[in-house]
Amino acid sequence: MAVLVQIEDFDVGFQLNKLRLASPSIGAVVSFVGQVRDINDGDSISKLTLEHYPGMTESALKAIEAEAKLRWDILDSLIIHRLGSLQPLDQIVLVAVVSAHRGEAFKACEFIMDFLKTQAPFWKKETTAHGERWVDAKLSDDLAIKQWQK
Amino acid sequence: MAVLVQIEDFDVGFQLNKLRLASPSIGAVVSFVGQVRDINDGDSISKLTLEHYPGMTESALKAIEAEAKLRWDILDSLIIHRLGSLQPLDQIVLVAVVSAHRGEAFKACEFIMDFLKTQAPFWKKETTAHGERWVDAKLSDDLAIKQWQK
Amino acid sequence: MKIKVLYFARIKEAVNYSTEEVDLPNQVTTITALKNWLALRGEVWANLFDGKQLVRAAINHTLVDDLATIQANDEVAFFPPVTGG
Amino acid sequence: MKIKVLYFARIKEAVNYSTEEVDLPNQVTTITALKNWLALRGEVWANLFDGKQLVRAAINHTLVDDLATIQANDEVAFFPPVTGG
Repeated sequence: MAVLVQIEDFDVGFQLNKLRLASPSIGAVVSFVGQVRDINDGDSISKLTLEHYPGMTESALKAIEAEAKLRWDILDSLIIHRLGSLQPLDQIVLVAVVSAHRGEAFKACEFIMDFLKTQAPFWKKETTAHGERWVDAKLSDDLAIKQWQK
Repeated sequence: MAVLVQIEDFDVGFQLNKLRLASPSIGAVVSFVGQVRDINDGDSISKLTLEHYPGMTESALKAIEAEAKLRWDILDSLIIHRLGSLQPLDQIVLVAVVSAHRGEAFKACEFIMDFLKTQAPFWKKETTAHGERWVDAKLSDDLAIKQWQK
Repeated sequence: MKIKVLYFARIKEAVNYSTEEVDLPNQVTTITALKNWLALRGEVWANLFDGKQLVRAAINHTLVDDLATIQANDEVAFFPPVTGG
Repeated sequence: MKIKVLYFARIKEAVNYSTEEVDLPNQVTTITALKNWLALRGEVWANLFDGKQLVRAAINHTLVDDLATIQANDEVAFFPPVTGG
């Protein structure tokens, strides 16, 4: 269970290998990588700037990981989220979960991403040909949360 | 949409980067890595040997990928499955799916794994302290398929 | 009582503050009361808290709803719905 | 008609064949009929196809059920439930 919030890029292969090689009781590694897309709402994006709430970000992400571990039989998890200035094709976020069997890791990884999207205090500002604009929250992200209600 | 059935190990980081960097319209990369566990059914496993049905394996995996692409709005997918002699902590399988948005990639990746487990002609033989034994199919894998019935 | 108030993203840009220390009157003890009190500062502040846009609040790094109680030395934050990931 | 029959995993070990060419009598045109015909070969074969263990079948690389029809030159395979991944 680890959380990293950083400006630097991350090496997905290295991180996934480190997680899975930690124990031979791990049978499943499920991961999500988010990438900056070149078009949003019909406009070309030249830059994406990520702001966050230092302190709250880390505690929100740790709380999401802890909730995932309560709900599913997972062995470890990792969240890396980047800050600052990014471009299309840059990696934004990695969520990885390891477990004995695949079903638990799939659910926990998607759960963490869905909650990260709606609970972790990050905000994106896009630079387009028309200038800068803050990205609006998506209704689809609020709806994604509903599938996890107990 | 690619399928590789091979004895050699694979580099997850390289494969995931290749998939996501192919297009800036990709926003989500979901992957599953299966690892050989050290214990199965209460016995220590020293070796796992994978047999398959050449020809049918490839066509079964391609059919599963094609079905995933019909059902969800995904941009590409990759399946790598190893053959031959493996040990605990070795990678067995990689399934990776890329899409614009995360929900589609999560579903398609889990779908591909669930169908691979029940449809692709691979068989595992374990070596334990008591000798060799074929691994039995799991009821839980048959049940996992049911969630995808239309 | 004294508290710290933080603003983020488009709200930070609207009010042109990122952090401030404020000394609240006695009757301001909830997020709703704090919003109403800040709205008295002028048009920008009144528009921000008029209910037409979603303004999320956190107390001491925890998301809260408008009825949450504020205590002395709390760190209160206002921000738009989050858009990470 | 002539067909090719393949065996895999524990079934291959049980019958001690991996591949064979067989010439089927006229009435053997389905997977069920083929199983019954092969079962006449002796105890090992009879036990394999007595219905107490799951034996999957494929024709030309496609999983089929026992009612599937076999045609000349088909590649038929028998194997236990799969355990990859």
